[in-house]
Amino acid sequence: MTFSTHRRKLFSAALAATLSLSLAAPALAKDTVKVGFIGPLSGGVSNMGLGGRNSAALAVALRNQDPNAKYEYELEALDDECKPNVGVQVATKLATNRKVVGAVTHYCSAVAMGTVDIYHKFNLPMIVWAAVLPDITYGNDYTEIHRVNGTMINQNETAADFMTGQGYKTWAIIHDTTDYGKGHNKYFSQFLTEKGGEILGTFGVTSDQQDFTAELTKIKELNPDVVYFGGLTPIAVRIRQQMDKLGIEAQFQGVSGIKSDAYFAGLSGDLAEGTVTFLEGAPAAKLPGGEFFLAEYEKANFGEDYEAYGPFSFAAMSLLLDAIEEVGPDRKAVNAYLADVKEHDSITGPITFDEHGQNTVALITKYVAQDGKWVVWEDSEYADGTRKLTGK
Amino acid sequence: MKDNTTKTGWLGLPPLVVGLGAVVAVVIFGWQFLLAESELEVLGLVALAAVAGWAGGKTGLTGSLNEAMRGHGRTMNGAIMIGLLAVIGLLSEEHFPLLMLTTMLLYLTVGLGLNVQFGLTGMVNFAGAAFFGIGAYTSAVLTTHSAVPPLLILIGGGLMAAAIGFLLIVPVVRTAGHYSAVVTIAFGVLFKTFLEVNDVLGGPQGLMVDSMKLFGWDFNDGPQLFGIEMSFYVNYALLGGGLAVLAFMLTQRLERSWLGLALDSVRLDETASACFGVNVVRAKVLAFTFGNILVGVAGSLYGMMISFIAPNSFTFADSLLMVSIVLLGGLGSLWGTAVAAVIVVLLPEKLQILQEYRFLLFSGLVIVMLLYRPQGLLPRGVRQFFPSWRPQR
Amino acid sequence: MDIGLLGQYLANGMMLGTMYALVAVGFTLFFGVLDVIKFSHGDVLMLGSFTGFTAYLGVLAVGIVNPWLTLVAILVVSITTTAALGAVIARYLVLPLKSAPPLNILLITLMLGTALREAVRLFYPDGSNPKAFPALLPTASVDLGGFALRADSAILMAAGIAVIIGLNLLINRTRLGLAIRAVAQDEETAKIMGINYTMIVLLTFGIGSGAAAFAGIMNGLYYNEINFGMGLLLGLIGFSAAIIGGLGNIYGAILGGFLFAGLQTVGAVALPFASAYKDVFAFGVVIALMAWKPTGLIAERSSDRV
Amino acid sequence: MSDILLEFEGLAKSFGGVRALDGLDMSVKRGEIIGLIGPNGSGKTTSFNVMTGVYSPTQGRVRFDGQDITGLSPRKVYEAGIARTFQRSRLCLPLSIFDNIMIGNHARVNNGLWFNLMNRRGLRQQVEDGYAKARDLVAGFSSNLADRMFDPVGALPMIERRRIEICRALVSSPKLLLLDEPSAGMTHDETAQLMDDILAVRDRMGDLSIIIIEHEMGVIERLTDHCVVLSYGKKISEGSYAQIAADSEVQTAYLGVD
Repeated sequence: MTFSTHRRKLFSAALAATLSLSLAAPALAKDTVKVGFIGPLSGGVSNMGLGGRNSAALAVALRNQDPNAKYEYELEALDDECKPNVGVQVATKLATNRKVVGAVTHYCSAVAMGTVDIYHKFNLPMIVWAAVLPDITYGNDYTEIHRVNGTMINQNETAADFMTGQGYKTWAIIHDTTDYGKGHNKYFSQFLTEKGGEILGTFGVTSDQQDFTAELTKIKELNPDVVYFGGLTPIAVRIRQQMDKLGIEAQFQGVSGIKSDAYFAGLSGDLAEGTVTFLEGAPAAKLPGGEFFLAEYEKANFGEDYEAYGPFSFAAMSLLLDAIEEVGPDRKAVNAYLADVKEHDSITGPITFDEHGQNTVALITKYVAQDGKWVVWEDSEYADGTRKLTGK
Repeated sequence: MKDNTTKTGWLGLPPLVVGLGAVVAVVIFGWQFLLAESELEVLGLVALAAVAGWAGGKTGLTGSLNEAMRGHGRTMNGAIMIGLLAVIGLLSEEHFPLLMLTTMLLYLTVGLGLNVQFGLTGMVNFAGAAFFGIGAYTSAVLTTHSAVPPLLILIGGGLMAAAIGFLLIVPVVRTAGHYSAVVTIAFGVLFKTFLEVNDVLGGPQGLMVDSMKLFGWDFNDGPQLFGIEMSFYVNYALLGGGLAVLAFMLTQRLERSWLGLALDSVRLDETASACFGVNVVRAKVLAFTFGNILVGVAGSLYGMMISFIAPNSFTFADSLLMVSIVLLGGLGSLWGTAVAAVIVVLLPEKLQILQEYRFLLFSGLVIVMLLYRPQGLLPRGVRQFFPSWRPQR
Repeated sequence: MDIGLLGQYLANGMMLGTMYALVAVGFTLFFGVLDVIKFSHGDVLMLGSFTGFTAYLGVLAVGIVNPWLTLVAILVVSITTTAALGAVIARYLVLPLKSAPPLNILLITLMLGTALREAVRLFYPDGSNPKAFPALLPTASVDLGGFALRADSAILMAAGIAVIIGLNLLINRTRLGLAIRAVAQDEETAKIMGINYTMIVLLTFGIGSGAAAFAGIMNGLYYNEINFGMGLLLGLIGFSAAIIGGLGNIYGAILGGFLFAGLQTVGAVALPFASAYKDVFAFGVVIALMAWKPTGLIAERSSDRV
Repeated sequence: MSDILLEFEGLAKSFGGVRALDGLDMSVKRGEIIGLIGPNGSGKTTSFNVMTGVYSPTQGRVRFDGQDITGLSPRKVYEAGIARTFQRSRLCLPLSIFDNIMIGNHARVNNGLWFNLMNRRGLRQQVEDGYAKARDLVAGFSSNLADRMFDPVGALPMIERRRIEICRALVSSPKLLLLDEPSAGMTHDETAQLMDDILAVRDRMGDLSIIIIEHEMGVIERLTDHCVVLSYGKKISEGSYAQIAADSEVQTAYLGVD
């Protein structure tokens, strides 16, 4: 079973699922049940989406190999391009397809904010695998919406706490103007002010802006200790690059949206070095089911890395399949089942949904860019003093 | 077309029989096409349509159809409308096919609007997606922040597009050819950028659009009929169909009037037109506004149906796709626009392989058309006021 | 605002202006010789930068590490390939439509631009993602009172201006330039004078496209990033710049390029709201200018014969 | 009602320093046929363009039928009663003969939006009236043409196109008809035929005045009452054909001294 690195959207994933099924399943004919996956399979953050897609496909493939499974599962993976309008289109496509019973969807919060209404309208049970904006679950009372990963609230609290702890005093904030970037700005500003940090200026930028010289020239004038960026990898790369061009010497701090290998691929030289960022949950290897997941992912021989949220995608898909196994392929029944998930075993640890369908993930991990890799802060040379963050 | 060539009709059948038969065939085909699931089925149907089109041209079916449209205009128009209703009825429980059908009907309306501007008057509007977006954003703002009744919102979307179009009137009318094209290109890009940076209208995040409520009835509740729950998209399909039919009728009447003649003459020779008393400025303002209203109304309904809009739905590439519809169908050819709307909207939806490649595919197709068949798939015939009218000599 | 900051803005504006002018000159050349708008110009630029990037990967694979050598290789490969592409476009898409309505050429090249853009997105390996363009120029910087002038920026700007001046000399001082101007002036007469019309047209398109490739490389070196969509906005800006200056006028194009960059920079600095409005502002001004002077600031020759 | 229909007074037009018209004085009486002659680039067509409002003059005045029409838009000039043909045929080739002629009738039909979109009955009446009018006009030139009213113009030979152009100009019953080189691109016989047509039209239309630009001296001799000779934008001679043919300055201008 191999995946081409080119974008074939739904085909490769669906194909993989069916292929593995035809190899493993005995003659016993089971009913086929369709489940969906949506994430950014193309565009600037596609490696995150592909990692999530592969992990979800892995969950489906493993279930299809299980002789005790009641159904054959077929995965329909769609590409939302991290654009809300495209997301709404593909979500509608999935939700209006009567054969689809449930879905694991969205890396980009901006997209998820647009699609939750669609899932609600068509009663399609969905589990968010990576989008972190609180409003996706807390902004509505829809019973269809669930999330296995944490929200950006805890992440920003830890971030503010950690950075002020490092002795930084002043910040300039840049954020993209989607709900995602605005959310980060809101929560980080709030926690930072509580912890005594000072915000010198806040700049909203669009999600496909290329030239940030105007904003950065103003920031240079403000001369902050830290430049905080609330947004996704592609823009983070540009901003980091242009900071250097303008000779801005400040610590660069990101959010979960830049914790991706693409950050290093995009930055030439040692510009990435020393960037800090924060992510909910623990690194895959340290998760309860981490070793199992890593081994299986390795075995499946995907072309791409599972990236930051792969384990969550795997956990969400497994949960959805558990639900279908339990109550049958019926949207309403699956919703009812998911409404009452408590201490459900998963590779990311036990999942418990609150009344908004939100899983509680308390743990936040701090990362620092070291030698072209994201390294857990505590294990890094920065923590033991071998290397120093900018301005320290 | 000469009178005497088609009197006998296809296979010796009277033109009206051929015409009605064709409508029934198209209805069945459309129904099956929209329902087709596997790529193979879709490809088969596409091949069937291509063969039918080719054979129709060879065996005189097309001529017979033309004769039917000309000699029995009213009956044929009625049959086509009933046919459209039949397709919607046959699909009444299917969400997604209805959504596609409605999208196609709305793009047809857009194509007709652009055809009045481009095909008749010669003013290319490269900001079609922007005017479409203006309609959609008008819906978004009015549905969430006011109690304006939905039908008025549709009209409001059209008027808003026309009003913003008025801002461009001076540069578009004063400039000619390339320059006027640039004005619309610049506006199209400006519009999208403006939406992205403007927080009030949701920024890059986009806006929710409330569903349509008509006479106290929520459009997003599926209507019940004889105990069957229909898809709520039936509502939108009916409204979209009504809109497309109305737009088609108005555009056709416009084309077949003194005003249509003025638009044609402005396109073909602006200076000469002015020398024969044609009010060139009025003609351009009329065409530009007429087109923008149609595009805006379609966008307005699209926004309500899709229920969520963002700047990325209204990019320059989308505008080019809209212009492609007009070019593929044939400049000034209204039925051509309808055929092209089906090809451009439905084909990529049905053939998922194409979805990814649709911009490439259609831009390539237009290049080939411009080089080898600039008059389009269904070229426009010689302009007529009353096709059925042949004066006594 | 202090002087250093002012200098920074000025440098930013100059940099943008040089790039825009390079694109605008291409538009103006095409319009000059053939009275056509080749709207795929921006995407040809994008293709130029991707060709350059591919050349870079190739050079890297061969094992050359000297940045100057790499740069020369990139420039040579990119400019020749793109110039050839420009000539091919002229030969197979533009010339065949010469007697068709002028709008058809605008349309066909618009569509070609989309096709190029989509082709790179779909068929270039991982083409939908931005590519990190290598920083090949020295990055040492001088700090002039809050204004960091980096060597790479200075070199890029100087090179850009040199190319513009070179193009200008080529058009105005050489035999080839004379032939180009003759064709631009009057096709029939030029043919009678024994000028190989088709050859001159193809050469002009080659030169214009080569200049675009140069601008593309410049853009890549400056932003250290290239992506499949970069050509659309640059093309549109270049076109607007050429229009503002009056199509067919090379000085007008240069003026237009710097004017547009100036508008954007002023928009970013002086406007009270987010600097993101700078493009909105700049295009708004372009539309207003068109309403005021429908044929550009430096008027194009009247072409409507009665 | 004055006897003079059209009057130029010191009419001048420059294009970026080139004086295409340089203080032209000229007058046309009602019912008169004037020949406007001169070498290429002497300002004949420019004078037509200035008269019809395509260009506005740099200096001078144009008076028509007791009204100052200087600088009016082409549409207003047309409504005042001046119609023209063009040197290079400017018909709308994809449109039918009928449609082309109806463009000339444009100012006389109801152009209201509501009328055109909603009142199909009223429109039908107007179209039928227009058809009757156009057909009569065309039949005056060629009965063959009158049977092909719904054929596109692009399919017709040059002489037929010229006739349609003249019909388009005449359909609004103008007071002054400007003909810009009607013989261009036609054979000798065709030209002669067209001249007969024009004279016939004039007989039918009563006091229609015509200004004709022509290189074909036979045409000028046969048609015109009076000739005006231009050179470098100035009038160098005027009078009957015999008079100007004998004028040495005219010969110099035509044959050239250089």
